[in-house]
Amino acid sequence: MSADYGHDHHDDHHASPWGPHDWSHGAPHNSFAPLIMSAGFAMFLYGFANVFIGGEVADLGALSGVMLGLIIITMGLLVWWRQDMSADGIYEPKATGAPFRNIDIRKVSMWIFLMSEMMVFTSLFSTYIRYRLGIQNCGEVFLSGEWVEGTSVVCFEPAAHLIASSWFHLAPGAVNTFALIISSFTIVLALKTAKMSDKKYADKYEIDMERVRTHRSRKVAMFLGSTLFLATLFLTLKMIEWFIGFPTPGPLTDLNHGHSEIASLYSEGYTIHANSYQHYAYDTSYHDGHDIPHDSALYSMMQAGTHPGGVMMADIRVGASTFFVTTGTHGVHVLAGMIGLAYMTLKALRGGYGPSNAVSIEYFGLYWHFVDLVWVLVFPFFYLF
Amino acid sequence: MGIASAAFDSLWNEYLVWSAIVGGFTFIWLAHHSLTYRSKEEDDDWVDVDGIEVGVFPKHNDNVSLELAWTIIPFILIVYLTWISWGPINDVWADPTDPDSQYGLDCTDAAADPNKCYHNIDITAQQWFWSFDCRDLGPSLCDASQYQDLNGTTVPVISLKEGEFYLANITSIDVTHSPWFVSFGVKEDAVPGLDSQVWIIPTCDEADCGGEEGESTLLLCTEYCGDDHAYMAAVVNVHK
Amino acid sequence: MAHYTIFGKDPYWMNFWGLMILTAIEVAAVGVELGDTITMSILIGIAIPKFIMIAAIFMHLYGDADSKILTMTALFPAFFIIVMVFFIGLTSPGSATELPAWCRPGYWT
Amino acid sequence: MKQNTLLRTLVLLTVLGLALSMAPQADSLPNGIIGQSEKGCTCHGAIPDSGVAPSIEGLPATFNASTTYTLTISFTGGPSGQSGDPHNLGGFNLAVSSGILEAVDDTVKIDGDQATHNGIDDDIDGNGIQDSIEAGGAAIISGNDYTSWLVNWTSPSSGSSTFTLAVNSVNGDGQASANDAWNLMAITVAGPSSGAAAEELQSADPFVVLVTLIIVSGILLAAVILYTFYRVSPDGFNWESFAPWIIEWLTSTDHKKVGTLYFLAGFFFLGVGGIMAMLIRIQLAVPGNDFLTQDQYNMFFTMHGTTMIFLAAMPLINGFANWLIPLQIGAHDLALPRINAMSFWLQPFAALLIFTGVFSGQAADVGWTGYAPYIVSETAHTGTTLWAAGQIMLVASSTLTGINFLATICGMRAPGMGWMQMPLFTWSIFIANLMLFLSIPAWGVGLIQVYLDRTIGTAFYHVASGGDPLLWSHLFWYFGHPEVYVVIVPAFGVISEVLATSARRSVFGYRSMVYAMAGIGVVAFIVYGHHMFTSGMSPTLRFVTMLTTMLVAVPTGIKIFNWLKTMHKGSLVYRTHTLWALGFLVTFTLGGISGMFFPSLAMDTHLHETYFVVAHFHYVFVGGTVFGVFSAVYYWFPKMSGRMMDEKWGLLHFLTGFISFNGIFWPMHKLGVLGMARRHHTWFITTDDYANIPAEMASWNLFITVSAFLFFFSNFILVGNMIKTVVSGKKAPADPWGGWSFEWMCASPPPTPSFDPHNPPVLRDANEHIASEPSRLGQWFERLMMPEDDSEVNH
Repeated sequence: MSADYGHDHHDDHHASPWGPHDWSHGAPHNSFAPLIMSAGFAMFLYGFANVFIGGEVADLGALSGVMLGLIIITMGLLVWWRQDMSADGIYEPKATGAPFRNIDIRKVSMWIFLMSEMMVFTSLFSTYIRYRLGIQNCGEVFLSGEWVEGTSVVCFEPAAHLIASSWFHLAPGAVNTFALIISSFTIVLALKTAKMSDKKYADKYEIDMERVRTHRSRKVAMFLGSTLFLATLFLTLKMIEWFIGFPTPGPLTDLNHGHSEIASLYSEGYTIHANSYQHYAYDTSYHDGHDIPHDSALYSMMQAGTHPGGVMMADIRVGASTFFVTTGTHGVHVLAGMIGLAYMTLKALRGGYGPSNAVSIEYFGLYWHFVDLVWVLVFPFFYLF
Repeated sequence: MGIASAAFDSLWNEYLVWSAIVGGFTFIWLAHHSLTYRSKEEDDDWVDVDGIEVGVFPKHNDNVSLELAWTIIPFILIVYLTWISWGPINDVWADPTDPDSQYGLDCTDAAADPNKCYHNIDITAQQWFWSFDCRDLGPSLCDASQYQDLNGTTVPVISLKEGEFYLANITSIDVTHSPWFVSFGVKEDAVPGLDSQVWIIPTCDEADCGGEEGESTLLLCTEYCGDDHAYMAAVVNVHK
Repeated sequence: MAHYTIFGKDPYWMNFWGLMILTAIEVAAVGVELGDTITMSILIGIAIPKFIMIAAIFMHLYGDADSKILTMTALFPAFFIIVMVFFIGLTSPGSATELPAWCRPGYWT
Repeated sequence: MKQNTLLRTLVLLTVLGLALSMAPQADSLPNGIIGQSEKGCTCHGAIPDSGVAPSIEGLPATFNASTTYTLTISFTGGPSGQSGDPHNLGGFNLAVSSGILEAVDDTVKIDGDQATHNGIDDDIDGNGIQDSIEAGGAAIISGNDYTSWLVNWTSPSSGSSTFTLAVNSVNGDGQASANDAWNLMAITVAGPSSGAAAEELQSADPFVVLVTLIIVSGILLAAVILYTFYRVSPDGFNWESFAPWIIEWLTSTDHKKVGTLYFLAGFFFLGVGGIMAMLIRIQLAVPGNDFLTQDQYNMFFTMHGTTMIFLAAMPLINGFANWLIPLQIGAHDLALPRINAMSFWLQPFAALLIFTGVFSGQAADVGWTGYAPYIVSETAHTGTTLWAAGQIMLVASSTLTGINFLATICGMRAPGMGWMQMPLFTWSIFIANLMLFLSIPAWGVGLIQVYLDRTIGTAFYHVASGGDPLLWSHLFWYFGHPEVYVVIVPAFGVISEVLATSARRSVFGYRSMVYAMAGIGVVAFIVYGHHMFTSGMSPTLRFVTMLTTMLVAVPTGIKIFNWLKTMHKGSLVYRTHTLWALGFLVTFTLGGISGMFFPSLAMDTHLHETYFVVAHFHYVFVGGTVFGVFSAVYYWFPKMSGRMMDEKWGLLHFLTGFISFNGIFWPMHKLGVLGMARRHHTWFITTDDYANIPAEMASWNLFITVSAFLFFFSNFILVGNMIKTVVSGKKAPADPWGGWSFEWMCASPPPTPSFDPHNPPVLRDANEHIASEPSRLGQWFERLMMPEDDSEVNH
């Protein structure tokens, strides 16, 4: 075997580390993207650690570091995408050996990546299970009567207790569930549209062969754009649910127990700093005490006069942290998906997707469906129960 | 020579013997092969047993019975070692409510056998100080009122009586610490928010045991807890 | 890509409607007072088919030539997930003296 | 076009430079190199509040020699106290650079060159009990209750003196709260001019030593890079040819170039970690030493562990993996070359974050394990936060590396190379990456929890709110135990290759070697509880992991015996790499045997967190991983550089290194058993009052320190050898040692791409029958794994 194959196709073209790239010669040999993006991540984490210290805003000026970090990451991403924009599916290496023979290496890599994502969410769920089972539930503490008004008790308050208590609180989460499922569907439709052979496509939409390319571009971009829109909706609703709240005017006010807005979790006091959280259900005078089950210890204590009743205050920081960080990690995954979708929509608009490289949509879709799958678990465990 | 607790010493000696056997076996083998099977580069009289060639996966060189042998024999050895390590578990982690354990029941319990019962004491850790509480034990059983200078640091002194059993209830008020009774070979982390327990069976050498103070031994912190971690010590006096 | 149909229809559409219906049931189950146990069993009972439907049809773990091996890949971390949930999720700190009886040598003799 | 690229490169470098110039901001954090006592108390917010104005009255403009001045320290501003309750109003800390401080009344205490208020947590009579506890609830004098204090200062005979004053202004509720504030001032007062006064000889600040040495190493590294450039293009030593050359290195996605970058980073940090180890050993050389302060010592052992494992061992292993995996399996590159470059570049930037604390004088001081809740206790300590941030980036890097190598090894093997025909080094990297890849997310999540706890204030490890410190230990060790196998298993692969090649045999029991490694990979995940036998973990889990941990000995034993049997009837060719491999067998066996002491519970309660543990894990990390890496360097360096290394220097390196290594760590076993605890700033030998810590400890520790220095300097022989080889080594043939795997097939150094992707090499197998006759189990497995019809996969 000769070692003299150094002058094959790889060295024929001038490799630009900034892109664009000619993929018919294989993958890019040089790229500034890794260097730039790594610097950006470091900058971001550094700035963030200076802005917030120990739960307080220490130095707002360091926000410039956070922004600079984000800008540098974006620069790196742009370089990466500039090189990728021209990927047309001609270069798509396939696995050669068992067990993945003839499967695209990109697809194998994506599934391997999803394995680690599974472990990420397993870790978060393990944290949740450990705390949920290991710390006494606030409802139980309330009914046990082992608290006095004015002193905070440590207990685990699932967000679901607040969220699932009212249809209005549940609304953003429920809409989000549907949004993610629909977005999973639209991305499959994008794949299906891009994958169809030109002939089949022309037959299906009854157009001329030469119009297939532009027609298809618009259609794929539309489906990808819808996915992007739904993802944006998801995060918007998440912000509404966490921080902003939503007005419930007119007849909705009556349905909402007389409140003119859906309070956000933040304004309800369900935050990571909540060390004296109060909830209307933890008030013995709520509904004149009729809500306290008669078989509870609290009820007998109050009947016997050994418990004065009142409002229970709870330190729920651990429960709130698990809720916000787990759903937040999921939200960050949605955000990452949105960034990818923005690029793909742009590429689709420029006619970048056809049958030869539709698999790119499929492989991104694997990630997107995985994010949906995680939500299928997060939703019942954090929002409903 | 006794190093720490009786359980530790017996295990330690047994393990040392097995370590010597396994290590000796391996090293003799290693020495023999690396000397015997040297290549004599000048005379090329070595048979090219496996015919190694670039680009060819070489001929298998295996022997299933040998490989099974050094799977099964070490396995038997570790089963044995597990067995002997399991035995003392009731010494180090005995259940305080089990009247049949060697420690019996709490001495304040009416049902306890006075010849075989244990005393509760409390150990509270904080950065970077130990606090002992003898509860209502008399000074002959437990005394924690003294302090003494240990290499420039004032540390608490706890006096315990040889031959008695103590159950130390450990907790911490800030970060994780761990009291290590160096001479008794026990430690258990003092974790904030958790009440854990450790058995202490004070022992002392005959020679040092007399006198008022008895034998002085050390208690060190063995879970890293910040700046003065190394100076977070205590003196444990054992008397008859 | 799917090469099969569900009840003669496009599998993606059928899957989509199935998921929408299941989610609607899920939300409704919480709205109606059924008691914790029943609600929980309904939630788990619905999460599992939803999970399978997304994985099998949207993620092409059913019906493609490479579905089998990729399903194996997806299930590969199962062991490690179970270990983590059991070791981290389902244990809680305790004092060593609380060692259960079956871990003690005396129990077996 | 080219100028354009240049211009853009300059712009990029400027932007990067700007980004990095943010780094010195670390100095603007509350305390620079001096230490945190200036804050007086750590609980009053992270940054100085300009609303608080500290003042010192009674200072002259220039002081007279040896005169006593009475200074009044006070402050204005800050939160108003609780009405009618003059309690806990404030505090101060005054540090002087020269002169003597004395207290005027009970409200002030003096500690060396610092004066501070007497807090309720204090102990005036020095009996070791806090006064507040002694008083049993009765009111005691507390300097906390005042807003001004008096101290006497006796000036020195000459020079000038700097007064650094920190004051706390608090609202008096006795709790740390948001409106508590503090501020800092410094004033320098000159003394009588005395021209001929001798400069006081200052002892070197170890931190300055460390930082200087790091910077010097960096400059040396840069010089080496420049020299290399000069060597490759002696005619064009100018910017026009340097820029494309350096850009090629900065942007390359070629597995060999990225591998070389990994080596550069790995060896650099091996040196930095080594320097820290030396400083630690100086501190521990004699009893009661104070060469390092407690704080510095804690930072040093933290950074030493972190650097050695994550910034030295892992990059070195990744360097070999990058270089050799494609070469060994006959692939032209890795599966995802750009992702590969990404996983490399995350590392230096992560290192920058981790080391930010070193340069600001406030590095992480939490131990490489970073146990909760200590790791979240001092949130103002930015070094620890950035340590967590850097580790998060390393987690990302390892995840990307994992995807890459798993995909490459699964999918890019040359024709004819089934799973059971892969070289053992490839197998070891496969198993190691699988373990790392599946375990590191747990730690990543733990780190994110810690990072968020320290920044935005989530409460995962906030004990008062019910947080569980053991959750961190679990998440950490779920990753941490597989991690220690991640760094040792590649060394197994190296030794398998080196011993077999050197003995001119094929490795004994290839299949049992593979099964043993796979067994280690699985068992790694269920044994981690043995790190937590005394930590308050669930007792049932302690028992279960005791049983599983014992199991680890079996596959490890199989491997050692197989290596020994490989030499049987062989023809052992003694080269430096052979020597290191044999040395590995010795030290790793010893480390393995001492490891067997830990799962035995009654022994672990004594041995946990002692120098016995330190000895054990250095025997497997250094005696295992590092010796494996050395062996691999001597074995594959000719392949990578195209030049043969000097065997005489190699022999010298081995002899000095092996002997001094054992000199360092063998005595540590004894120290641990006798009662020397790990992570202790110092140790004391005592008279026979304390029978446990005998006087011979001092001799042993000094011996260890001397050995450590010998070991440290012996490794310069390796560095020298490498430089000498690159400069003037003999040209290496394609297969200098007579190995069989593909890397020996291509030239030394290999061309790019390493193999022609359209015409890959084909592996032949001397055991034809195995490939053609899979067993029943193999057939079943094959049916399960293979698509029924290959062509269908293409849709």
